[in-house]
Formats: sequence, C-alpha cells, structure tokens
Amino acid sequence: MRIARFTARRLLQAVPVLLGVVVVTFVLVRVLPGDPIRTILGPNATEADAAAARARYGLDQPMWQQFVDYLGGLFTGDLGVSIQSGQSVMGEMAVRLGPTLELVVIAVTIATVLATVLGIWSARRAGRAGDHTLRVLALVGNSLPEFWLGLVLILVVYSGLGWVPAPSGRVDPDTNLSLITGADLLDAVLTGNGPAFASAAGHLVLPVATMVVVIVAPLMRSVRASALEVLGSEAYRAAAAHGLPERTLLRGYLARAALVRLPALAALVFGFAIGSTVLVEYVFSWQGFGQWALRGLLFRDYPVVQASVVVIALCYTLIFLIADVVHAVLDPRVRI
Amino acid sequence: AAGTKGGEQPQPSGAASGGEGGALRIAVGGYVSSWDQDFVGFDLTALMLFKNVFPYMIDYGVKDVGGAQILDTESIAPTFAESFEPDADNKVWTLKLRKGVKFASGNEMTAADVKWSKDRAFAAKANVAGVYRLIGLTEADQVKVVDDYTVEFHQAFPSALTWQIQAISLYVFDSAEAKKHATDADPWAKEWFAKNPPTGGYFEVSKAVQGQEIELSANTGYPGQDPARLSTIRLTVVSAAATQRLQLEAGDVDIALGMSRRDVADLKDAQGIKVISAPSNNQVAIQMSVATAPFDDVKVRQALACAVPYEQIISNVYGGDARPAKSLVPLDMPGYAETGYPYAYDLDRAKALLAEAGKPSISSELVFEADNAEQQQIAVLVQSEARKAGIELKLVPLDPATLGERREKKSIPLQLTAGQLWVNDVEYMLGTSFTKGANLNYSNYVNDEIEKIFEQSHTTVEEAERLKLWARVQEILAADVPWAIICQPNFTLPVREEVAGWVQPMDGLARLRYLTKA
Amino acid sequence: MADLTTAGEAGPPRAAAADRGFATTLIRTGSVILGLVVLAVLIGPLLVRWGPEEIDAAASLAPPGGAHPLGTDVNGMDILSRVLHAGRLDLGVAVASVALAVVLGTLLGIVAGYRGGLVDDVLMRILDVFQAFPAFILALAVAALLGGGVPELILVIALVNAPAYARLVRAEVRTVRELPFVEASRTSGSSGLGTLWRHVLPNSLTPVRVIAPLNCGWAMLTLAGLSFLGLGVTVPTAEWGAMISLGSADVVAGRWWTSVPPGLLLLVSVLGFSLLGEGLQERAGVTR
Amino acid sequence: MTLLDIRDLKVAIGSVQALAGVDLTVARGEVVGLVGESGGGKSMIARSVVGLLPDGARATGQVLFEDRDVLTMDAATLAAHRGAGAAICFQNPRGALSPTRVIGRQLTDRLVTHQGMDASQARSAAVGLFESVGIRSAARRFGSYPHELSGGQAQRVMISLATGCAPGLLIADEPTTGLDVTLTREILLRFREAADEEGRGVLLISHDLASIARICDRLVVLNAGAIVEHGPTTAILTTPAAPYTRTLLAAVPTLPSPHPAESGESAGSADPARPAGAGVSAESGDPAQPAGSAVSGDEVVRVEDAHVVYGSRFGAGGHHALRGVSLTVRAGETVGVVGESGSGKSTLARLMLGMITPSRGAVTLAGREPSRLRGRALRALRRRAQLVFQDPIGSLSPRRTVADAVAEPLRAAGVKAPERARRVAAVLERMGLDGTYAERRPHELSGGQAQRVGIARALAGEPDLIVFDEPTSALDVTVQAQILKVIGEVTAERGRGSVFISHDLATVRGFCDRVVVLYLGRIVEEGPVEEVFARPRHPYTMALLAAVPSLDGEEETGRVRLTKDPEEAAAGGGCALAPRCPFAEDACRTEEQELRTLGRARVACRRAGALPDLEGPER
Ligand SMILES: Nc1ncnc2c1ncn2[C@@H]1O[C@H](COP(=O)(O)OP(=O)(O)OP(=O)(O)O)[C@@H](O)[C@H]1O
Ligand SMILES: Nc1ncnc2c1ncn2[C@@H]1O[C@H](COP(=O)(O)OP(=O)(O)OP(=O)(O)O)[C@@H](O)[C@H]1O
Ligand SMILES: [Mg+2]
Ligand SMILES: [Mg+2]
Repeated sequence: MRIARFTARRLLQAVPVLLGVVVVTFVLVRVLPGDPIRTILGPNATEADAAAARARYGLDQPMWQQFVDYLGGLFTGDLGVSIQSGQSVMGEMAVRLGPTLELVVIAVTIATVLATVLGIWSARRAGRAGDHTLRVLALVGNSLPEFWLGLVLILVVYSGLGWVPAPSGRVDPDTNLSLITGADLLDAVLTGNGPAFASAAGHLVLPVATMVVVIVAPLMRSVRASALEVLGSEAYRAAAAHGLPERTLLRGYLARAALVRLPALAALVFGFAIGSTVLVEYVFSWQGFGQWALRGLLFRDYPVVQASVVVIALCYTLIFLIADVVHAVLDPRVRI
Repeated sequence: AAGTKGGEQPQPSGAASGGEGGALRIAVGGYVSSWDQDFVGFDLTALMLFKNVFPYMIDYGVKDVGGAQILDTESIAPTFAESFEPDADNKVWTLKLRKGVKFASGNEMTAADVKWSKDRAFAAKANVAGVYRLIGLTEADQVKVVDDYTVEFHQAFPSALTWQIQAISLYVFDSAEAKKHATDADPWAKEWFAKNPPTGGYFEVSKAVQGQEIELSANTGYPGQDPARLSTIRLTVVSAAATQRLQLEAGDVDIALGMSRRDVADLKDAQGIKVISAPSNNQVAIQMSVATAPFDDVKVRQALACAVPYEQIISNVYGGDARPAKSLVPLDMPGYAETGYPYAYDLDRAKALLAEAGKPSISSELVFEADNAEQQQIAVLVQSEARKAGIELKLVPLDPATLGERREKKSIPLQLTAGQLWVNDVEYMLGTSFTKGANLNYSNYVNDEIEKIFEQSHTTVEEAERLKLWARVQEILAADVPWAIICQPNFTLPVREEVAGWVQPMDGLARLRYLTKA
Repeated sequence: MADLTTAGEAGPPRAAAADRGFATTLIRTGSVILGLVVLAVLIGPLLVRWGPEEIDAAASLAPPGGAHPLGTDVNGMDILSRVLHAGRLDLGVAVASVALAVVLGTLLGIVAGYRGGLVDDVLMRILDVFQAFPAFILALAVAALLGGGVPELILVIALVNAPAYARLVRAEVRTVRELPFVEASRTSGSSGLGTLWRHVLPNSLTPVRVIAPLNCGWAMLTLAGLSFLGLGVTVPTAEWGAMISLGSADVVAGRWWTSVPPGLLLLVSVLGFSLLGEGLQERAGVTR
Repeated sequence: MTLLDIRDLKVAIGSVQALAGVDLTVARGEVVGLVGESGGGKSMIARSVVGLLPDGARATGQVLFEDRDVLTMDAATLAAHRGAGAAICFQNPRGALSPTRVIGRQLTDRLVTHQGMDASQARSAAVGLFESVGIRSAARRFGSYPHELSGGQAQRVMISLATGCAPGLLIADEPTTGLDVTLTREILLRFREAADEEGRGVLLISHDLASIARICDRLVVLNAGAIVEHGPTTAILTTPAAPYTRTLLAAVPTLPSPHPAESGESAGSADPARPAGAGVSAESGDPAQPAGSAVSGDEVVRVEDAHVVYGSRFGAGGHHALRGVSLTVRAGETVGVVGESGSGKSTLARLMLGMITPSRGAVTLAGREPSRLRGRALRALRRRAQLVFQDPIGSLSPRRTVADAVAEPLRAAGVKAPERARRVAAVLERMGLDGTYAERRPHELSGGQAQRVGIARALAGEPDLIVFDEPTSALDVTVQAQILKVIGEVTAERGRGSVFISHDLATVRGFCDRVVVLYLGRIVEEGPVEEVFARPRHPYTMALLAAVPSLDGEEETGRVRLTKDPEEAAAGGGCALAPRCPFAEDACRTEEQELRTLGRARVACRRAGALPDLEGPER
C-alpha cells in the first residue's frame, strides 16, 4: 500500500520531467538542420512533391499546431507515423524495444548477480591476491570499448571456435517463433518453443557477454565496498563476537546489508547500458531500439526521435523507481 | 512489423523447407523500412526487394560483357505483360496483359489493377509521379483502361525515354486485395501496404522476421520467360561489414551485399569465395557549384580538376577495380567521347591555373555522406593533394537529412557524388543533372546552348542526330568543368563458389531470379 | 562509465592497512601508466617522421616495418604518428571535458543543494530531462547546432557527465550544510556566499576529486564510442576511437596493426585512469 | 577458579602501546567496574577477552577464561568461547545492532547458536527475554528493525542479545553513554541483576565513575593502558590512593551543594565552576530578589510566547519543537536551560540567535527583531549573538585553520586584516592557546582545545549574548572541568548576557543565576538557581534532580522517578508530562498548564503547591 502510494507520487513527479523531455525534443529536433522529407523523396522530386509529402506528415502546419497535435496523440497513445517507413511509430517501437530491453535486462541482471557474488567474495578476502586480481581484471573489462570487445569476441568465439551462431539476427527464423513481446527469449518461453529458446539464447551469448564485461566493474566495486563496510562495522563485529556461525553471518548479517547501495547503481548502469546498446546492436546486427533511434535521428525522422527519447526517459524514470523500491525493501531504514 | 505481426499471412509454405543447405543466403545491410514502394524512403535494400516481389510488367534483358552477365538497359522486354508498344507517334503506349496471371490472393491480374496502381502513384506524388513527368505523364486520366487486359498510356509528348522510364515504374498492386484494406481516411491502403509484402512478382515473401530475415520463395505461377531458378532465398540482415565478411568466409551466407571495397579486394583469393566483377555506369565525381565563389571561376574549377589524384584513388580506394572516366557522360552510355574531360592529376598545372585566376590559395568545404567509408577515403586523398596545390579543403561529412536539405538548397560549394543514372541516355542525364533547375544539378550549372540542345533532344529520335548533339554537349562540358569526374568503379560482389547466375544490375537492384546454387 | 554513486565508501579498519597499501599501489601504477602515456604522446610525435595526416601514396595498409614502424592505415597514413597525435587529442578531450563537467556540475549541485526548496526541485527536474537524452542524441544536436569539432565534443561529453556531478555535489552539500561548522559560520554573521565559498564548497568536493579520474577514462570511451558512430571527430583527424572504428574491419582480414595500437593505448590509458581513481577512492574511504 | 583472569596483558598496535601490562580478575556473581578516560584501553581489554583484537594488534601475556588462554585458542575453540563463554554488550548499541535484520531474528540467531533451541522455541524464548529486559509489547517489537528503537530500547536489546548467548561473563562496554540520565539507572540495574540472579560475572566499563559506582562490587581504574588502582568500590571512592583516581573523582560534577563554601567536600574540587570573586554569586545569593529580575542590566534578548514548528518535507504536519516559550536575558546575567534530549533546548538557542524565525511570537535581540531584517542588517544583528557548540571539532571547518575560524566573525564585521590578526591573537591568548595553535587545523586539536577555539570564536566579535549549547557533553570528564572553568570566567563578565544549555542539572548549578526547565517545548519551571534546586516544585524538575548520579552510591529511593518509556508516552490534551508523571490526576490530562508564580520561581503544574512531602532535599 505504501509502495503503491510512493509509486503514484513518483510517477506524478515524473510527469513534468517527461513533459519537459517532450518539449525539448520536439523543439530540438526541429531546430536541428536537416530535412526529413528530402530523405524520403527520390532525387527527381519537385517542390510540389515535397510539399505533398510534408502535408502527408502534417509538417506544413505551424509549429504550435504540430505540437498540440503531437501532444494530443501522446495522450491517446498515438506516437505518430514514421516519416522513413510510413508505419506507425508505436508498432515499430514495439518490435524494437523488446529485443533491446531483453538484452539490457539480461546483461544487467547477470552483471548484478556476478557483482554480488564476486564483490562479497572479494571483500572477504580483502587485501589478498585474489581480491586484487579480481578487481584489476574488472577494471580492465571496464576499460574496453564495447564495440571493440564485441568484434573481438565475434572473431574468437564465432569465427575461431564456432561456438555460437552467426552474429546476425536474434533467433533462427526456422524455429518459427511467433512474436508476442519482441523479446525472443521471453516469446519462446511464452509459446513453449524449445528450439527457438535455444537459438535465442545462443544468439544472446556474445552481446550479453560484451555488455557484462563492460559494466560489471562499478557494480562489483560498490558491492565490495559495502561488504567491507559491513564487515568492519560494529554490528557485524558484534555478531561475530557473539560467536554466530559463518553461514548465519553471511546470510543474515552480511549479504543484505552489503547490497543496499546496489539498486541505485544498477539503475544508473541500466540507463548507461540502454545508451550503449546502440554500439552493441550494430556490431551484432541486433536490430534493436538503439539502432532504430539513431537511424531516426540521422534521418530526422521526427516522430521516431521524439518517441525514442520519451521512451528512454520513461525507462529511466521507471528503473529508478524500481531501484528505490528495491532499496527500501533491502534497507529498512529507508522511508518511501 | 512485417509479416507475422500483421496477423495476415504469410503461411510458411511447405516448399520453403529443403533444409539449411538448399536455401541461398544473402547478407544485406539493413531490413526493409516499408513494403510500400509508392511511399518508401530511398532505401536500397527495399528497392532491390521490390524488383523481385512486385510484378513488373517490363524489365531489362541480359547481355554478356567480357564474361560477365549484366543487365542490358537497351533491350527492354515484356515480362509479366504480354506486350508494351507505342503507336506511330510514340505518344500512346499500349500495355497488353497476359491472361491467368494471379496474385497470391488468387485474384487475377487485370487492367483494373494497373489503373489502380497508376492512380495510386499519381496520388502519392512521390517516386513514380516524379519520373513520369519526364515522359509527359502528369495526370491520372492519361492512363486509360481499354479492356480487362489492355491499358493505354497517353503521353503529352513523344519521348525516347518511355521504355526506360516505364521499366522502372510499371509495377502493379493487387488492387482487389488493397481495396479490402482501404478506408476513407486511407483510400490507398497505405497502412496495410507498409506492413504487408506485395505479391505476384518472381518471388513471394514466405516469411519475414522483422529486422532479421526475409525468406523468398519462387512464384511458381510466373507465366513468362526466366522464372526464378531457386525455390528459396533468404536475405539476412548483417549490419556490420566486418561481420558480413566473417559470415561469408564461414559459409553462413552465400552472398554479401554490403561489404567494403577493401574487403572485396581481399577476398579475391580467399578459399571457397569468388568475386564477381563487372563494369558499371556508376559515376564518382566532385560537383563544384558554379554559382558559389571561388568555384564560379572556371580556372579554379580546372585547377581542382588537376589536383585530384585519380590514379591513387582508383588503386587505394577501389583496389584497382575502377575505370578512369574521360567524360562527364558515363562510359558505355551511347555517345560517350574521350574528349569530354581533358584533365589529369597535375599539381603544377593546378597551381598555374590558380595563379592565372589570381587566387593562389583558396579554401572551401568538401561535403560527403557521413556513413560512406568510400567517400570518406576519397575526400581524405583529395584534401591531401589539393592542399599541395594551394586549395585548403575542410571535410564536412553530413548525415542524410542535412545533406538532403543542403542539396535541395543547392548551397554546397563542393561535394562528392556517386550514382548511376536509371536511364542510360544523355538526354536523361541532361534532364536530371545539367539543365537549369534539374534536381541532380548540384553544380547549379546553366549553359544556354546545353538548354537548347536538351530542348531539341526531346523530339530528336534519330540515333545519329542524337549522337551529334551529345558530342557537342561534351565539348561544352569539357570547357566548363562543372564536375571533377573521378572514375567509374566496377561493380564487385563476393559470393561463395557455389553461387552462379549473378546478373549485374545496371540500376543497382539485383534480379534474384537468375541465381543458382550448386 | 559514469558511476558516481560509490564515492567515498568507507573501508573498515580491519582491512585498512592492507588496503591502504594496495591503494597506494593502484595510485602509483595508474600514475606511472598515465605518465608514460602522456610522455609518449608529448614527445613521441617529435620523433616520428610522418605527420598524422600525411599520406604516403605508395603505402596504403602497409604492414609494420620499414618506413612505417607500425604500418599504415587504408589512407596511407602512418599509424605510429597517428596513434601518438591521437593521444594528445584523447587525453586532452578527456581531461578538458571532465574539468568542464566538474565545474558545471559543481555549480549546479551547489546551488541546488545549498538553496534547497523550489530552486533545488526545478534544477533537479531539469537535470532529469537532460539525463534522459542519450549521449549520441546530445552529440548530434550539439554537432548540428554548433558544428562538429573538438570543442563541441568536449562540450557534449561534459554535458553528459555534468548531471552526475551535480547530483554528487548536491548530496554532499546537503550533508555539509547541516554540519555544525556551517551553522557556526552563519551565526558569525558571514554572508551566504562567504559561507558557501569558505566552508561548504571545500568540504563538499572530496567525492568529486576521487571520481574525476575514473570519469576521465569513461570520457575517453565515450569519445571512442561517438567516433565509432561517426559522431566524433571528422576525418582525417587522428583519434583513437575513430582509428579503431576505421580499422575494425581490417582486423577480420588479419591486418591487426590498424586498430590494435590505438585499441591498446586506449585500453591502457583508460586503465591508468581507472587504477588511479580506484586507488583514490580506496584511500578516501579509508582515511575518512 | 576465577572466571576471568587476565595476567600481564600487553597489546601493541603498530607503535602504540594500547595496553601495558594489565592484571584483572572477575569472578562469577561479581560486578567489576573498569573506569578510565577515553582511549585508556578499556575497550581493548574487552575485545581481548573475546579474541577480537583489531588487525595488526600484537598481544602478549595471558587472558585466562576458565583457565584456558583466549590468546592462544584455535579457531574452533575461540568460536565456541565467543558468545557462550564471554559476550560483550557493545558500546553504542545502535551501531552494534545489524540494521538490516529485525531484532527478534538477531536474538534467535544467538539462542539457536548457543542454547541449541529450534526456531519456534527460540522465538518464544526471545519474546520472554525482551520482556525481562523491560521492553514493552515484546511480541510486536520482535519484528522491529534497530532504527525503529529509541536509544534506551536499543541498549536493552543489546543486553538481551548478550545475555541470550548465556555467557559466563557479560562484558558491558559503556552501556549508558549517550543515554538520558533517567534511563541510565534503569539500564545499570539490569547488570546487577545479571550478576545476582543469573550468577554471571559482569565487567562493566565506563569513563564515568559516578554513574557506575553504585552497582559495582569492585572498581579497577585504568590510565593510559595500565591499571593504576583497584579495590572495593567504597574504598576507592572514599580513600583513593592514586592521584589519577583523585582527578577522576574531582571531575565528577555533583549536585548536593549549591555553594562550594557550604559543601562538605573540599572546596573547589567537586564544584568546577564559579571562580572566586565573580560577582554573580553574591547577587543571586540574595533570597529577597524576585524571580526573573536577578540582574538589572540592559535586556539583551527577549523571547515572547515563541512557537517553532519544523515543517515536514512534504506539506502537512511538522514537529512542534517550541510551544509558547517566553524568556528574557539581561546583560551580566547567566541563564541556564535544562531539559532532556529533544525538549527544544537547541531550538531555543537558534531562536535567540536569529537563525530561525518563530512561527508565532517574537524574538528581540539587542532591541531589534531579526525576523524583520534581511541581508546585511540581519547579518550585522546576528553578530550580536554568538553560539558555542556541543560538538567542538564538528563546529570547526576541517579545512580552515584555527586563526581563520576565530577571525570569521571579524571578517564578517569588515574588520581589516592586521586588526583582525591582532584581535584573534588576543582572544586565543585569553583562552590559553598560544600562537602555535593559530595555524593548526581542527584535526590537530584535542576536544578541549577545540572547544576553547569555539569559545574564542564566540568572544572574538564581542557579542552581547553568548549561548553555550551543551558545550561540554562531548568532552572527556577531566576536560569538562577545565572547560566549565573557562565558561565560568566568560559568563562572569558583566557587559554580556549568557545562556547555558545542558541536559545535566549539576553543571548548570555552578554559575547560572536563573534556570529554565524545558519539557517537550514548554517551560515547566523557572526561577533563581538556588530556589529551583533547593525546592523543585514541578515533578519533572524533581525527576531530573533525582536522576543526577552521585558518588555516595546510595539508592535515593525517596525521589521522584518518571515512568520508563518516554517514547511511548503520547502527548495528549493536557499537561505534556501527565502520561509519565507519578502524581498525575485526571485533571492533569485535560487541562493545559500555565506558568504561575510560586515563591521566587514560576511553575507550570497545577499540583505544584500540593506536593510538599516530596519536595526538596529533606526527603
Ligand atoms: N583499530 C585500532 N587501530 C589502532 N589503534 C587503536 C585501534 N583501536 C583502538 N586503538 C587505540 O588503542 C587505545 C585504546 O583504545 P580503546 O578503544 O580500548 O579505548 P577506550 O578506553 O575504550 O576509550 P573510549 O572510552 O573512547 O571507548 C587508544 O589509544 C586507541 O587509539
Ligand atoms: N531541522 C529540524 N527539522 C525537524 N525537526 C527538528 C529539527 N531540529 C530539531 N527538530 C526536532 O525538534 C525537537 C527539539 O529539538 P532540539 O534540537 O531543540 O532538542 P534539544 O533539546 O537540543 O535536544 P538535544 O539535547 O538532543 O540536543 C526534537 O524533537 C527534534 O527532533
Ligand atoms: Mg571504548
Ligand atoms: Mg541540542
């Protein structure tokens, strides 16, 4: 109940932010030099053709009228029609968002779990060789440009070892996976399509690995630092001084207390990862949201750019909201 | 959201099976943005697919040049149509349809479909409507249905370009099916066509996985010559050129359509891969705006033409796979003459010309496409050499939208262009590139005599007469140098050794029906 | 990546001694690495025969050896020279953009944190809006509006980073402004600005100081990513990310030399910054 | 067999010799007090008993627990020894409770581990244990997190955790630091019970002799890592042998005598404050003076019916910290403000300094109302009043030098640099800090030195009013005495008014002319010091006086004690104290109490006159 109220309040607070995002994007994209209409007309088009096309997308209207129309559309869930493809932005986005979210969610989840396990492991061995090695390794991973790492992984794991399917597409079309959410792994589960699941998982291996390597370091550092703090805290020492067994100490006194800072950071990393998918998607031909948004921007596909920025903003809002709730669940001192 | 998402078709046809080995796989750089040819953006993958899945009434023939099969733009023959012929004045053209040709829906292709398709094209005021203007077709009622299998095109004037223009425009929609999806707000069923692949062409789209793969199956009901040879072809999206290469080497794809020149050159002696090479009429040039200082001075234009390292570009950028161009009229175009471009790489001459012009050092921006590696390389080489001659170039890569806008405003002093004319004819070339207000005339080039010649050519049908005109055109262009023409790169394509039957498309749009796989 | 939330975490006394030792090792190693890279990119170019944009017409994609110790790229430009010159640019952009981000972020954070109330709310919402824009959208917008050049790139990366600093500083300021010595200053009759400048600011910057080096590494990666997307420096300017991007296709063809040297230098420099930052964090945590 | 027998224990950490040869024994059923100043090594002894010395510590000697040496135990034996053998009740209970685990689970963890119970047994046993240490509605509290507890409750939970281990030896490390005087007694009695009823050995650690004296059998005095004296409690209190013990005893502020001269103890040793010859004592000693007009100097600050509400972050609600307080301070006068934690003392201080504006009522400082001023004028007015803080180090900016800090009011007043330097040097000199201190930074100062700097800063601007907000509560006992002496000198100056805030009545007594007793934001009693101390009329004042620890070790059963859990006492309609007051009647719970004059004092209790038998020190 309290969480519901908190969520409602936070969503309400997000409204002005989203509105700000909408306005800024709307203006920005139109202030940028570049004409979206010219990119969809053949070279032989005349001014009249261009005007017709402009009218088709409502771009002949005065700016304020366009904005009002756009805002009206937003409230009814209509994000407009892509200038490039002539298809509804909502529909296009639906197919694009799933795969990218799937990628990011899986990568961030794995990174978080890995960070938790390794971070606590490392903290308990603080100052020893294993701890140092792990931390330096994580930093090395954090220092690699993701597109470069992705390419190297393809070269080694696909070309060299042949362990994974070709880096094109997200699932073998022969498995006849039917689209529900766009996230192939999830769709495979929902439709009970075993081969599709295996294929989708195979395709996910490299891009997920790439992202995990790049993002795990800061998460691990955070867990390790928190765990160290807990290990050195009066509370933990008191529990140890009262002779509690290792297992109880680890589960009851260390793990949860060490994780309180993780949600906020994981949310930040999640936001960062959404931004960086644009690179990973390119390398792995993922055809996801990042590439779609980038292409929309390069072609000044106004509705696409607007929608993608709003969606990213929404993702941010939601993910930070979730992080706050998780934080509150983990840390009883936090009030929401 | 193609295919499966629309809830409509496509049924995975039983024929599509055949397993991994049977289907031919082609790697393409991106997925089609829309299936609606009338409204689509300029998207090469989509245009190529349309050539293969729309029923085109007429198409180019094939000829053999030096062992390579290429499309012959001079011999255009009916394919889905029975015949397409002009009347005596070359003004009224009659299209006769074959009987019993069916769309996937089972509807028969009739004159009504052609009429509906042309009405739609005029209403769209986009691609087709644009080129029809060149042959005097501007109104929907110039297209008349005579009977169920006959349609007439009443041109405002006779034109030598009709065959060529109609070859790229005469595609037909399944109008009966379309009308089911039309609404008052959307009378041309744009929404439906954007999502659903057309039917009735050489191939049917049997499966489309958004963003990943399109599976084509041969249309067994095709009535004419040269039906599709392979029963299944898969187009797989692989965005990065480097991964396309890896997949080709690994045998996961059979043809890679988006690879860089450099990779293709490398693959010439790779195992299991062969590289198809064919001359093309693709022209790479630097257009100089004659309306903008300093290129309003012909001496400066000549100086730049002398500062371009032609051979270095051919060898470094194209790995030698390009033909030096000696005229602004493309090689292989009727009327081509060596005298059309009397400039070669000569820095001393470039400096001398600049000195003559009284501008020993000039500067300008050089615009090119941001995501085009080839142009980027050319620009770097040109910049380096031009600097030696005293021409300082600032490289300005532009994204498509900005490039489109600035091109429309004709405000770019210097830009790299690449492309091939859809119609292999000087009249078409003049009309699109060298006359006042022409769309591709980024040089803002105007010459009264050329205007007159262009006017004259509309009605000059006699071949020898036309050639005479073209010779004069090249003399004028040689003196005025609105472009520095760099070269005509060959068409090259790496394929697996098992692949045969590639026909080099002069319009850049592959005809998949000729392909076979051993 | 911009992880600014882990600043100044306290290590426990138990591991303090060992960690302090390791922190020093990290800081030293990081500094030595960075020192070497800086030295190389400052002095190196003077020793190389080729200019970074000079084209050797005879040698496109020449392998290492002979006139080109590290070979040439597809344009026939000397890799060694480019890699070294690129270093100047990359390090410069990283440091400059982080410095700018620190200044911008600190200003915003201080105002928001110290003033609180409506000012805080409004500023924070504006930052929210800003953070909702992915880096590449900002990059394109700035490039398109101001023109694409090195100063614009610095601005973009700074803009992407600044909100994180603002939050960090704001949080710190909100803590510091409640501390007794700030109240002491105010009861002394100092003006608000005086208190801010003399007491709040100096005591709010520790996390920023600790995070900045880490962030420099991240800024370099961002620059590389932007170049990979074609939104970074324009050709033929030498920049590591652009070089990697240009050379990435060559790697699959076995021409490692076009992208491995810039890749390695990028990795090493970012690692240098990371080690330094990690060490500083460790130390700040321990001594706090 | 003694339970614990420490022999010649030496502990070194790096170059620091934390313990230099300690011998100590504790037997079953015995409470041994370990006293000594902060940093003396008390906690180190406690830790060595459970084998939990800090990393890098080297220990020699023996820590025999039931004849086995803890220092040489292997891991398994040590694990078994911890908790079951000896269990520590940690200093700072809040910090020692795991913040992310409910307290019930923390207790059952111990019960399961050391008493071999299963989950459901442990649960009911835990509830029983909570109840036995005095936690109300224990079953509900089982699921509470530590941060939901008050300091007193947290301490009780900590005790239950330690006893839940069923240890042979219970070690309590400063179990009452930071707690209210009224709670301290309550907690200490638990340890006596543990020894008497459960037969455990108890080692009770404190730096405050007075508070633990009355429950210990024996005392051990530790100084700088070495034992300086040990013996039965009474022997040490009455005939201390070591000089250090005498210093410790002297530093304990005591209540009984209002004037040093009348005290039975040696003059000046027990009462730290008033220097001889300070005029105030003579004046305020005159019983004929009416309340509130002890001094006829100019009015420095006047607070009239002030209310302060701290708004909550989200709109509605807020905390009503002060409710209708009126108070006047004149030049030359020192007013004491006492009250338990959270009663609004600091709020009153900030109000008088113009740092907050009252939500109702008015404050006049040096004749002007700060709430009506803005900007420069306000800042100028603020300089007329200065504050000395509770936390001496924290109130100095870590990055500024001492000279810089002291000069701040002068800089704000626009005094030129050379003049500033001169005055800073002078005022530091006055505080007994020579020139070498000027360039130091706060972390290079001891607590006492830092507080001198704080007072110097307050004096530098020559204000009309100085407010001391618990200026000694963060300091060591021995240092407290020195600082109180300095404050006594400062408040004795005639040209200025002073306010001295404390939760401890004994320290106020020394040099204040008048005292104001605050309870939940209201003044419940005010009057001349000797009047209030001699004849407290309000039950709350009586309780405060009763809770003051004394060294005689006797139980003063006749005095007023408030009911235990102040945090569970909801302030209803009438008198705020009613829920805790032993004398409360129905009328108390409904009627708002007004201050009325009674003798020379004013009291806000309708029964004030009607409680004669409990009044005053005659018992
Ligand atoms: N982890 C540690 N590392 C180094 N020195 C320490 C450590 N813990 C304590 N000391 C030092 O050991 C000495 C004794 O400390 P201890 O905590 O036993 O004092 P204490 O008497 O308990 O003081 P307090 O009353 O403040 O709790 C002090 O000088 C202290 O500085
Ligand atoms: N800034 C604030 N915002 C909200 N509530 C506050 C604030 N400052 C104090 N309070 C509340 O006002 C009440 C009175 O606080 P105040 O600091 O005046 O108490 P105090 O008597 O000085 O206590 P202590 O002895 O612990 O210092 C407390 O309940 C406290 O929680
Ligand atoms: Mg201690
Ligand atoms: Mg207080």
